Amino acid sequence: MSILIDEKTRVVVQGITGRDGSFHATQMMDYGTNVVAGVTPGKGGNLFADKVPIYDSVGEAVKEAQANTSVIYVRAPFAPDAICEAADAGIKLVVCISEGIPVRDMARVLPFIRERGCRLVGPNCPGVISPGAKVKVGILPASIFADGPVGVVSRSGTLTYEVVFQLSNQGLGQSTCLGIGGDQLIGTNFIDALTLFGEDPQTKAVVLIGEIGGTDEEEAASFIADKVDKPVVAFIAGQTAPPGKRMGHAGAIVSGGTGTAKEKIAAFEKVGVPVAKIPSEITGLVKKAAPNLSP
Amino acid sequence: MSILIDEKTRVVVQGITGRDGSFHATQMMDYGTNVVAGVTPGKGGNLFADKVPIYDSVGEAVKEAQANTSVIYVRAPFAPDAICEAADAGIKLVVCISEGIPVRDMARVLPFIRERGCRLVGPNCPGVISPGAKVKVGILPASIFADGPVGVVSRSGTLTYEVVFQLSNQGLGQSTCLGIGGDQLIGTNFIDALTLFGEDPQTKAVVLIGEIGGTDEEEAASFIADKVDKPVVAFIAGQTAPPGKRMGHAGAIVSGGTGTAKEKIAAFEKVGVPVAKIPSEITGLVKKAAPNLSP
Amino acid sequence: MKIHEYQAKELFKQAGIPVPEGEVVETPGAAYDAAKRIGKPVVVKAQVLVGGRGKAGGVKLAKDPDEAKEHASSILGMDIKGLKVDKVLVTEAVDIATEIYIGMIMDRSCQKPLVMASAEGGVEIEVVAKENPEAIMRLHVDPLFGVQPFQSRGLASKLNSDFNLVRQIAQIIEKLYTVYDRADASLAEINPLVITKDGRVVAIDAKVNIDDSALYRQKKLEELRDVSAEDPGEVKAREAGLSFVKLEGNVGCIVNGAGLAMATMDLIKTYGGEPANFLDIGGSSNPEKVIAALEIILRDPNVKSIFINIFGGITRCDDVAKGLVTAFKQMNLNLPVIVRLTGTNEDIAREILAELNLDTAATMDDGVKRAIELARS
Amino acid sequence: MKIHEYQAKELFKQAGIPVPEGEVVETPGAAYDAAKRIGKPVVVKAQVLVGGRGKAGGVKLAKDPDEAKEHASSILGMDIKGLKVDKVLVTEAVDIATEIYIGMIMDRSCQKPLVMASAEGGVEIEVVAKENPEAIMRLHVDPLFGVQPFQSRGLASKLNSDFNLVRQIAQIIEKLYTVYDRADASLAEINPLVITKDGRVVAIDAKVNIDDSALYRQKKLEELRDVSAEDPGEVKAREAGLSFVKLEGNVGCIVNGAGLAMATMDLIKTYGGEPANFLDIGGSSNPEKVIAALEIILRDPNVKSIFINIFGGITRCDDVAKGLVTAFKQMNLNLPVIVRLTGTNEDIAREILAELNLDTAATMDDGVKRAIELARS
Repeated sequence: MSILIDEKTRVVVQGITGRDGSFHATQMMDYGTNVVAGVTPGKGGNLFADKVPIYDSVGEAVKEAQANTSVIYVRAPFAPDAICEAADAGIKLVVCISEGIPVRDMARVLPFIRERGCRLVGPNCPGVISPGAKVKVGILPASIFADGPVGVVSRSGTLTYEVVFQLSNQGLGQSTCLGIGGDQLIGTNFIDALTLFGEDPQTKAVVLIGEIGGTDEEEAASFIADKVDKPVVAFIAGQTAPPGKRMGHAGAIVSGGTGTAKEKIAAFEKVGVPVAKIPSEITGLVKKAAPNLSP
Repeated sequence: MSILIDEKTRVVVQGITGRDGSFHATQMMDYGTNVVAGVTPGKGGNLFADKVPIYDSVGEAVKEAQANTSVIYVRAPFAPDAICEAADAGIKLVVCISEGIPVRDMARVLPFIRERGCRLVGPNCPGVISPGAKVKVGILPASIFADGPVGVVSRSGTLTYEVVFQLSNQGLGQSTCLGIGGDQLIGTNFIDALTLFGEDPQTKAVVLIGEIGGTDEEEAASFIADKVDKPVVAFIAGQTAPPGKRMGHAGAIVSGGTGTAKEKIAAFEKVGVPVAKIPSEITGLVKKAAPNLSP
Repeated sequence: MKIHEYQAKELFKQAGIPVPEGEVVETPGAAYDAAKRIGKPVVVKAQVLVGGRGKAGGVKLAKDPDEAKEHASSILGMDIKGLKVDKVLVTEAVDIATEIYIGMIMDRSCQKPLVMASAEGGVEIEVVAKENPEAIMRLHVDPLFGVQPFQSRGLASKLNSDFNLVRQIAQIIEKLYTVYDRADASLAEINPLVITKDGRVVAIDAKVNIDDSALYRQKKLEELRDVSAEDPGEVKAREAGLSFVKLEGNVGCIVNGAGLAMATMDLIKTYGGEPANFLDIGGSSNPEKVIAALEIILRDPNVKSIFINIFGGITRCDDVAKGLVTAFKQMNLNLPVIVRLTGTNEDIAREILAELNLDTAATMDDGVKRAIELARS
Repeated sequence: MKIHEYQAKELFKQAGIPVPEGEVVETPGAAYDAAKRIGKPVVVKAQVLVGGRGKAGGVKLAKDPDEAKEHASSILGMDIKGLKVDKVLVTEAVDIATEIYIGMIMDRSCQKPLVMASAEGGVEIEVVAKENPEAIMRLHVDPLFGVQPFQSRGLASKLNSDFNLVRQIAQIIEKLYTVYDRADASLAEINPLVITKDGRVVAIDAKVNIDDSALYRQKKLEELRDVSAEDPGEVKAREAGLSFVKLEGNVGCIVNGAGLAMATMDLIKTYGGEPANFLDIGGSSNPEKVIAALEIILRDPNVKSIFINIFGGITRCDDVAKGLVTAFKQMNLNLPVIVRLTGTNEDIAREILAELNLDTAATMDDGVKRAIELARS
């Protein structure tokens, strides 16, 4: 089992004819993902890679190809509309890779899609991968993942790969790995991911990789204390980040004195969630917190 | 019994220090309405008529005076905000008398208040009166009403009084009389009123006074056919109105070939609702449709 | 409030909707000059605030300035449905490949703005709606979020299959919505929106009506009001704060309340008469309003009798009667007037009115019958 | 992106928020002239894109033009938290009765704009938030519907009891929200908003930060960017499409990915070193970016060693290695560099890098330790 995506996932790639969209559509298909359609307005009627039909709209992709999941690779100015289009067409899971969407747009998009019962992962995220089902929706490098019992949720990209690489090398495969994105406003947060991992029978332990900015980690810590039975191990990046400076991710900023790594680490430790001081400690902490997982 | 308002109704008058607000606040209180508060921003701390406290905001009126119903007499440019304020303060029934609110404003106000579980009657309406409970919220002339079994719902003001005057004179009192307003976008329509009258034990028959413009009457006719067991008698004003001309009420206009009196009358007749040709026929049709009501 | 085509096109231009080059002129000579400046075949179009000008001969193609002058001289001064043409728009003629319809109104049932579009432009949308309803595409718009690009693209792609044109049409839909929304419009319509033979998309007609209730905050648009193109009675009524619509009959009526006024008109018709107008004087007993109302009605030479129908509610009948007495004393009426006052204090009112020697009636029905009788005699 | 106080006040003025008269000048002589034109006591305020200028002596009251000149000459050229002052705002001094705080940000948890207000203005809102949180009033705004008059009135009435002032404050809140919304601001703040002794409400300070992601559509605001007031390394990084933040340490680092870059900095600190920077080169293996990154780091004389930490995922390690080789061949580096490449094809990558004779490390931990060691030697 896995969360969010599995064998029933039928992916439509929004922006499939673009550089990133076409590259990653191929990567996803090579891994095993069922990419059933692509969308590029004005390019409808063509085939991608000689087999995947391209449509002008997500509506057609849903109707003609029964797409149920969308992944978005269009440039930031067009991404909010792409998200809304997918939600309006009845897509229930949208994964938005696009980076650099203005906050003002996301504040408008999120209520629009929620009204339509649509879940967004991202934006500015690497996507979702479920190694057991051989399905990935996004840009994560499939080769480093292995099937297994650890759920991984993270605000980061390469830092996640670093951690997953160590987990896989130490025999700790992943149920699903989910990048929730580095922006200020995101569709799926830590609590959402923890809820899903909590309900997933394959997942026996969760690795949570947070970073400075916002209070999502603090809220996750309270939620873990109240609602999560499975062991969780955390890591927070940005302990040395100066206040008021954006550290790459739009959401990675300590402002108004909130969002520091110190507060986040304290919040987890207060509820008994072990926090790795450095990334290479994570694997050991997982094995300690969930000893029965050791291979 | 009655619909919408009864002995538990605690009214806050928005715009109580204005000419219309102060006059009608007195009229409502004279009739027996429990006017518990007034609101005029900047005039808070004073008393109206030496007894009703005036507040700066509806929030205070709800908190301090337990108001649960609001009636609005402020001028059109300020009325949309007044409606939103009442809904946001937790008022569940707002009666808006104000005339001349732009359609664009109402299209924005209606979703705002519905999200907050608030019902609006009007705008541009005479309000609501329940003679049995001796409560009126609005500007209807109390003296012509009598307690009784007939529910009256109308898009008009004086035409309603004309009909009620005849009903009362013929011994047919009213459970509740409700003016839903003459604008294009209104908070409570005929179907809402028919639903409430349907559930009200006192109401044994309903008089529905429609007019040209829109399709509210046509939708009411279908609703009556499907869901209303009580006898309904209808009248439609504006049979001689030329197309494309606004007949006083912002909503009374035949445009694009829809909203004619002819279509509305046909819709009612098709489902067996008797339609009075002239106002003076209404009382007779009610007695015929509900013979057990005759005094 | 209605505005002229050339004014609506100005709004379009400001919003970035392509319109053909054009000038509005008031003389045949100016039409000649305009056509010359444009330097291409032109269309000379009557500017009147009423539909059907094409059928009435108010729109004509001119291949050169001389012909433009000729057409302008025949169209200027023309009477179209009772309105005199005193302006024509001289505008570049475009090579039409396809005509599309796009219009926006408020959908009263859904309580949301509605965009309607049809691949059959240039014909009356009401006719399409009746004869071929599935030819009209509909898009409901969230009034706060506005038309989203994916929505306009989706609608446009049902109107055309060439993506280059779809993109242009989609942008025009978004811009027209901006016009509709910012102008507090009750209608914003392009009929037809034309695809030219050289692949451009151009609005060759434009119609924008403004919500009267919003004029208080649309001062710039209210300045576009062309009083000379409206019915003078309606202009006067608006100035007096009355609601008036001129009709073709001979029984004038003055009523308090719009619903009662409509019912009164209907009753006149039911009893075999013809109402001369709709007139709602509102809830006030102010003699000024009665005087204004009488003056407006008296402008119409068809009117043979006047029926005053007042239901006294909050405004008591005796107050209304006093107002009528004051008003009538100031007027010099040669027409028969029948007054019917019902409601609070109607007995006192009748006594007050006795001094005027007016015909009074106890009910609407009696009053209407009597007014018809007097109009015939 | 940050803009200067005088620029933010210009936005305020356009939106109708009252600001005191003022001029921005770059010389003491111009400050004299400005003070003379204003003709009242003035405040001379350093224009720097950093907080705390008051404490640093960058804000001074001048009773006449001579004093304004004097203050300007002491403030211009001043160093405030590493930034040189090259502009001062000379602005009318107002008689302050009360100071209020109003600020707007995006509430990340609620995902809605948040208006914060406090009757204690003129102090740092973070301090108020920590020491007296209930002194801050909060209003969440529907991003589509905006701040409604009843909401701004409600908030304003908690800040003052005089209704005349409440009305003014409420309007300023609405207008500030308009600025915030239209400018794609990440922060719009008036601190303090002043009630003057003669009953006016005036914004005597102004702070507006713009969402960097929105600059593509905020061209006019981007033109306000004062490159001279920013860290030169950060300016260069932005131009090269890199994400860079200067720090105070001596171990430079170049990393792919923001999270990994932060974790690398943290690791340097954990092992007893001090990171010199945050630098994310993104997902590309483009040698141009590596060169730009190295050049930016080399500007900082504190840097004693450089750690390049790349996790190769979709971008394979061998491609990254080739990029590094190309880059290093073009550069003349005098500093020790440690490279760590992990992930897809890392073995091939190590072979490729061998030709450069670079220090390589197998893990982040090893690489960091070695970089610290080299920085010390």
